[in-house]
Amino acid sequence: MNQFERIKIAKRIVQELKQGQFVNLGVGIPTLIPDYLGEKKLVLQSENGLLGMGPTPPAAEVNMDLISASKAPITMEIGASLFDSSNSFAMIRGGHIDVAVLGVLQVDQTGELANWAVPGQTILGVGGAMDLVAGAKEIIVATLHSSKNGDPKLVKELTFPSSGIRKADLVVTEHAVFKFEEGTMKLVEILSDISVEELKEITGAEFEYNSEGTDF
Amino acid sequence: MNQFERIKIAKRIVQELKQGQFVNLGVGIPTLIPDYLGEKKLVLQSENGLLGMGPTPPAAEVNMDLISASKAPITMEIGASLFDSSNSFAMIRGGHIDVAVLGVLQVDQTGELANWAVPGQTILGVGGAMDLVAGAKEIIVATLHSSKNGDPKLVKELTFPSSGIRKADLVVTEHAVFKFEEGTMKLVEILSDISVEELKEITGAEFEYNSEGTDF
Amino acid sequence: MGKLLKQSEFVKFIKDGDKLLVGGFGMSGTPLTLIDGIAASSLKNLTIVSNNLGEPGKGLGILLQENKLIKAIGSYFTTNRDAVQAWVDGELEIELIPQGTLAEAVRCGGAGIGGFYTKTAVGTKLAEGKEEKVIDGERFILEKAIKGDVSLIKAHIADHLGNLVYDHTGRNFNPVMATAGTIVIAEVDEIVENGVLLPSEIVTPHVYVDYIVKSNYVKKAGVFVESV
Amino acid sequence: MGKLLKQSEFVKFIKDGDKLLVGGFGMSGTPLTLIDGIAASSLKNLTIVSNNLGEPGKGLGILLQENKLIKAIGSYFTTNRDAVQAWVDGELEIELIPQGTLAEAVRCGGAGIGGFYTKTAVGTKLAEGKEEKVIDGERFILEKAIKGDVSLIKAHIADHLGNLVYDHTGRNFNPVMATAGTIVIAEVDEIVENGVLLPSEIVTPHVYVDYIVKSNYVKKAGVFVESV
Repeated sequence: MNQFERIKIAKRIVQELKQGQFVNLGVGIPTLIPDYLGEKKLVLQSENGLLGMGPTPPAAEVNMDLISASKAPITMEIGASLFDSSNSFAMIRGGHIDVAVLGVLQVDQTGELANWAVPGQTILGVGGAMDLVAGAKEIIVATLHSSKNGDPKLVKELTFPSSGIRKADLVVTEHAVFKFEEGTMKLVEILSDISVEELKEITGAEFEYNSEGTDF
Repeated sequence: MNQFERIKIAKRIVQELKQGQFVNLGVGIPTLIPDYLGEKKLVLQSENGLLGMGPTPPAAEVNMDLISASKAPITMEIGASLFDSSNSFAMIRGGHIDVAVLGVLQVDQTGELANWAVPGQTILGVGGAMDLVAGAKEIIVATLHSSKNGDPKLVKELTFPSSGIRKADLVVTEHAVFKFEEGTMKLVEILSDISVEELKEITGAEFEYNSEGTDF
Repeated sequence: MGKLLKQSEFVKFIKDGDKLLVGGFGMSGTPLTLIDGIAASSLKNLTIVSNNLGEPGKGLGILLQENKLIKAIGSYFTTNRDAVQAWVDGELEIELIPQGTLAEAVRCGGAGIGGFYTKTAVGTKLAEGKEEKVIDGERFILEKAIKGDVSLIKAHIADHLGNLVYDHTGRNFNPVMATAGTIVIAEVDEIVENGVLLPSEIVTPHVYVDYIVKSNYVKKAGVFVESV
Repeated sequence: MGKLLKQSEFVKFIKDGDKLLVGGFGMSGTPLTLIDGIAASSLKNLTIVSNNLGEPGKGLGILLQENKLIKAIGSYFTTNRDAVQAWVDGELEIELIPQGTLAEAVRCGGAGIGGFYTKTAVGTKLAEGKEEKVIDGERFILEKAIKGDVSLIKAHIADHLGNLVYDHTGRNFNPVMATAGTIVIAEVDEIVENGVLLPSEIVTPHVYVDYIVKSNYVKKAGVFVESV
């Protein structure tokens, strides 16, 4: 299984997050992040109307009207606040959330991402994906380097429907960290025992790197 | 003084209001209405953020952060609720207030009204006037029949700046009640010992009336 | 004056072909008792505006199973495979809107606003056919306000006037749905005397609420259980 | 991490020429301590977005007397004869907006919405130069969102995180102003421990609040009195 890689990605993203930041975590790998924060405290926003989301409660304390955007039972941290969906998305779209950590189907070499629809399949769900892409101050993409059938998820051009014109800032896979600057993808760090040449082979997107291969 | 006429107008408007209606009262004559409701209970909205406005408190209980849109100290009725200005005007503009009772500078014979600005003078205040005109389900105009210098306030055409394209439904003066229907002003009732001919003389607007002069 | 109705009574305020605005996120804050009432009625050809269509045979999914629906407007229908199938079979029209745009469009519907320019979905498939405008150098698309014939919402506590408060994230879409329906029916867990709810804690003022129906459901061990 | 500032400290977050969003309706919910702080500073050429400009020498009227302002955007300036005179003398630019449009424009500014179509003011002088659009047969005008450099708001109680609740109608424009400034400074009557304010009663979540300043004013016999 790839749970080891998924945790590795989550842990690496934790390094990017700063104490006290307001963060929205998408479904998939991003939901692993709270387990690896250590001493770091974030303020988690749940787009169904909560700022200050806490961990899963014991079974006896589950309230089906206190759930995450993934529809899982949650708790509230001290200082949490509740609001309706229009105010929640006003908060997201208005640029008040510091970081959105999102899973993707694809991200292209300019940072444009696709995370809601697969071409040729029924497209019946978008949820809050596009609002988060349009609104969060910083977008960090959490994704495995390749799809289940081995296709690169970091691509030259999106073949999946775009989630919006707003670009991601950073992408973290099990193999590497890349940042996007002015439409260019740059290798920041290699996370596995892979060479830059090998990384180029499994990455559809073109990326810049310095002589050591890292640390832009 | 014209306080007698003003009270007469307020009392007549009370007859138009129904038990339990959500009502916003403008400045001037409309603010007299609560004193003449008798057994009738209204739910008063104050556009600075309160539904369920109650009467003036005793001096010892005044809270300068519990005031009406006229900036006078008020109280809250049982069942009152508080909200911010954007939600207050969402309530007004969205058609949730049954009746707005408004003072005017002029109203024309189609029911279009002017209640915010005098031409040639500095125009530096509009407040919530235009929002109420645009949004209330029913608009009742409360006005003395003539201005201080004797000009008719019910006119053929507005010479003062309009408050919006939305027409009033009813106008009550010390002399008469008129309704507006499909752009026409119709005499509903005479309130003083004035003849229809005399009423026509002091009214700039043209109005229809039946053989008895009243009761359309 | 009383706003309290029995479950058997509220359906008469809905007509065939009506557009219903329904609160809820997943099963949370969903008016299950009102949905059951519609399922048991002869109503048909309804359009639903709601974030989801429940799950197969649960929540709004019941209305789909009972063939009450012709169209659904919302942000996420993928969790109900019945909805996906009905759409594939051409039996259900679907209009997909980003979740924040949906919430804002309904808020505008209740607030006398005709439409708004949002940056969400600019440059995507969901912006196709929508007017685009550049404001202060930024690209936006025009979204029209959404209104409905009847709003069906779920609150936690009502007073007899119809003032409402919600249970945690059960609030979600309910307060905005409450503003944009011509008739608004609220299912509630509990009804208290007037004056018990504080003016500062009321989320939905009673001006928005036409009728109240007591919920038949209670929460138990992480699910909603019918209590009668 | 602490958001609490002294009155002498907050002014450094404001620059000459800034656009300030200021809460309050008349004197109610007006950040009097913050206004005093600006009056005592060397700041100039400020633009104020606020419903009113206080009264002569009171509230925002102080900033006018101290020649701090070049422009005011709001709905009702007539209660401050100084503002009227400054406008007549060409010393103060004024932009008049209906009260509901002002509140909604600021809300949009904080909500990532570029503009909205409202029916308020259609066909009036205040619609001149504004785009008109017919939506579903009804006439609307386009109003652009309003944002500011710094928001100055007044709340009743804050916790140390910056969550806010308001005192009755002192709420007014404050919650929307809190969403639309790049930096948001809240003057408050009282500061309580985190967790004292209930999640369901918090009106302004702390994500919106950058700094907190304790108010120098108390309410006494129907007026606001400086307490120090």
